[in-house]
Amino acid sequence: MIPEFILSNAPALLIGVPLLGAFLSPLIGRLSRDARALWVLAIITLTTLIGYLVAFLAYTKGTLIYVFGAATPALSIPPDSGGIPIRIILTLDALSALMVIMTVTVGFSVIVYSLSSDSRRSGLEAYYTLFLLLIASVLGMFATGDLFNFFVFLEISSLAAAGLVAYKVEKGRAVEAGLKFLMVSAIGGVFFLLAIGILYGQYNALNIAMLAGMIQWTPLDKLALVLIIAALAAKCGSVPMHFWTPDAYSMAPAAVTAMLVVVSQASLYGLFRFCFTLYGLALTYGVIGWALIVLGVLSMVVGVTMAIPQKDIKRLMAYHSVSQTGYMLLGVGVGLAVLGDQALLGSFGITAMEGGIFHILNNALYKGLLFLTAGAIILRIGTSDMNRMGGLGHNMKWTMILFIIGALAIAGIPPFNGFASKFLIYESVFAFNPVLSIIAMVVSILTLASFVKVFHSVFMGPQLPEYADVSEAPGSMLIGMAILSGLVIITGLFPEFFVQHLIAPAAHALADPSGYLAAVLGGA
Amino acid sequence: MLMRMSKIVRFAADLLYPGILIFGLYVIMHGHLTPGGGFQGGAVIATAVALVAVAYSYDEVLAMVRKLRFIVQESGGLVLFLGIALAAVALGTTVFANYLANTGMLFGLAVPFGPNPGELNTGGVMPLMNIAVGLEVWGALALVVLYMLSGIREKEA
Amino acid sequence: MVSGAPLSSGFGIWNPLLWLVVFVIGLIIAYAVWRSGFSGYRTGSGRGRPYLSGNEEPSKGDVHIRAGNMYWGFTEGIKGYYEQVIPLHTGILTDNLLWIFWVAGILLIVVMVI
Amino acid sequence: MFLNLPLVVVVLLALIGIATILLKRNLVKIIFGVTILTSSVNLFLVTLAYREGGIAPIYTLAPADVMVLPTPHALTLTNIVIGVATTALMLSFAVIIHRRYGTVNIDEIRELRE
Repeated sequence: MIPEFILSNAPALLIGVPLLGAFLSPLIGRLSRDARALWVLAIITLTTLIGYLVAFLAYTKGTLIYVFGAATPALSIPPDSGGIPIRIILTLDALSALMVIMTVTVGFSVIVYSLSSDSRRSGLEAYYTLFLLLIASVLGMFATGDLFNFFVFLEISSLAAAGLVAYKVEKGRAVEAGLKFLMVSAIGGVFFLLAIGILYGQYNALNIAMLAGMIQWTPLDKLALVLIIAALAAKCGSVPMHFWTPDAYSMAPAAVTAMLVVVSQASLYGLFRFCFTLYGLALTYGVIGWALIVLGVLSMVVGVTMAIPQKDIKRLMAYHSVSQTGYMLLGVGVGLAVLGDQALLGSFGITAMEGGIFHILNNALYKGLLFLTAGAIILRIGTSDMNRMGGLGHNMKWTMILFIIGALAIAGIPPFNGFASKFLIYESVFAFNPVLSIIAMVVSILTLASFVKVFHSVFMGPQLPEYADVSEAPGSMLIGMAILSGLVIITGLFPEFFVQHLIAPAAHALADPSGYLAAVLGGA
Repeated sequence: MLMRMSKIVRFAADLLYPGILIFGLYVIMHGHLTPGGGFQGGAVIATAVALVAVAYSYDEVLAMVRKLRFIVQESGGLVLFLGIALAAVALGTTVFANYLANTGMLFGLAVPFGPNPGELNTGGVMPLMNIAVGLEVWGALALVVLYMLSGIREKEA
Repeated sequence: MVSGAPLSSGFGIWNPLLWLVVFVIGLIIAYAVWRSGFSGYRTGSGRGRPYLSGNEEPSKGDVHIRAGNMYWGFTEGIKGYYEQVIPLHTGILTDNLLWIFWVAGILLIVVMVI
Repeated sequence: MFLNLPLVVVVLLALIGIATILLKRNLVKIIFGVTILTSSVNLFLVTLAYREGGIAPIYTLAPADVMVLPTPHALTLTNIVIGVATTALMLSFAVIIHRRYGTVNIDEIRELRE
């Protein structure tokens, strides 16, 4: 059914297709606006299909590898190389596949949304180029099996995202946000590259699987891990390095903000990948696990308390992003803290990791949805200041319904997906340390409280005279939001299906990297 | 308005421009034999554009070249690079495979063994990729220079 | 394909479909209770109007609580916390960058000592 | 002794870069600081590649001797390219910020805070 050359080259096409789309879109954009819109839509559809194909292959056939430039795609160690993987290798295990699914899903709905929300701006050729470049680089971060390639894709995503954050350049504030984001990314990138240099200097390898087999936990390795954690925690917006998050999220166009959520979770993926797969065989688990837990708890508490007094709708949601990142760090951090103890890991560690990973997927869906609804509101009334909003429920009924779905999901109200993942986190973390679980629940209540505030002040109340002739958001924006809200409901109603088939393999792949190593190094 | 350097500077820029251009093209073409390659050669050429931009006023530079040319060059270079890489899929090998090496076709001679003065017609797809990258960097860095210059000009006005 | 098995955490289970059934049953019970109530309420008789010490009721638009005033009590209650945290968000670029160095430094000390 | 000299320079450069980033108030100087910091990492990578007695991995007229592995050089080159792009973007942002805010003092570029 699917041609063989696509099947065997799917991982490379996953990155190649959006890149090709990105580079051709300025040329096609010169023909006409419609041609560009069609081209971008075609490219993102193709990318989405390839993404699902790659994920399907990775889940059914086990860890997928793709070697650039080799005679066959799976030839990771050529016979004349002396047992060393020398080429650039893409490695996709279950966790990467899950992240690819998340990226292409959110990317597709965001592009569909963006086709009408941003259709009247100038400078669109750069916008779509950067957008597709951003998607390609995030997919590259998930797919790569090479430390240095991860760095390259990280930097490409930083540059593309910074350009997109500062896209509304006529406002000086957007540029300020872009500068802050880029500066944090640049420092993070330097840290990360220094860590790569330290590891390469000791072990003469850059391949993650190759390094994982050799890593020792010497003081230099410790330094490298600390640098990696600091860089990626800053990039994923964990407290106390979250200051760029509200700035960048609130100033970027809504579609970009929804994608930025995925980008910051790509850094989170990197953090988990390097802690578990790269250092998993050498790590003293407790310290690093607790470091992630502390970062996570700080993010949860500070994020949500800072969100409550906010007046700008997207800034408020951005602080919630920080808070939700805390849940993921908490869940996976608990898993890391007990990774060495098989009994504890089996009793609650894996469940905590499943909760954390499930929350990554859920967060990308409902957070994307919420930012898109905020973008629809801002598009229609022209302000993001909640003090000047009110009574929009009369005119924007569909947006209101979609917002309610997202808000209930993020607050962890059953039967939406936020509850399912938070349920896993609460119960397993309670077995680890009850205090952490109670903090997580209180944060969830505060999340609900602050979204009640948004709902009340934006949609409730009498119709305001200045917004009497506000109309509903355009159709393609509603389609983009409806895709995400439909997925929020489906993952909420059938969590056991998703956990069993998608999340549990990912959590096991993270906890036990031997499959990852064996795929690259050949059964070692 | 007419922010331009003296005649001496402009004459020197005129004199240096072809030299820099040829050196940049040399670096691009010999990327697979000597240190350098697409990025370095493209950057060298872009300095020539920057030199002209500094010596002449912004309007004069815009009269000499069009931004569209650089945009096409930038995108075209990247598409060429990716196209060469993805063409391997159509030929039945993996992406980025060197399907031209040792075929006797374009850049397809076998590399002579031992110390040798360097045979330009070797390297397979690598010289082609260097050319693609060179075109891209040339266009992109020239665009960066021109856009920054336009930013400064708006401030002066 | 989609099984009805509940999501299990090892300590408890969560079945959204069952929850939905219970929720709908709850709604039906609530509706039944509501139906069985006394229906002597007359609309338009002014019974539903608020009594504000005899003053006229202001229009709905004037009493709509805008976002900035919501949760005033909450923020006032933990004012001490907010006075500590909000000044950290200075918005100055170098402060943001300094925090990365702080985190890396503290983490390095912790990891090296333990 | 002299083999460690490049590493001393790496640390020195990194400290200069960090000090520039954290102590200077001028945005353009901070961008220079980031560039210096990136250069220190580049120098670190190049230092890693050095092998005593090794020759450059260029086959043109190469003597028959031990060549060094060019991977760190490739890493350095890639990072230089990324550094160029980052610096160009940052400087463009600085130009626009100077036009909108009328200043490059980062203590005054803080409209986004709290």
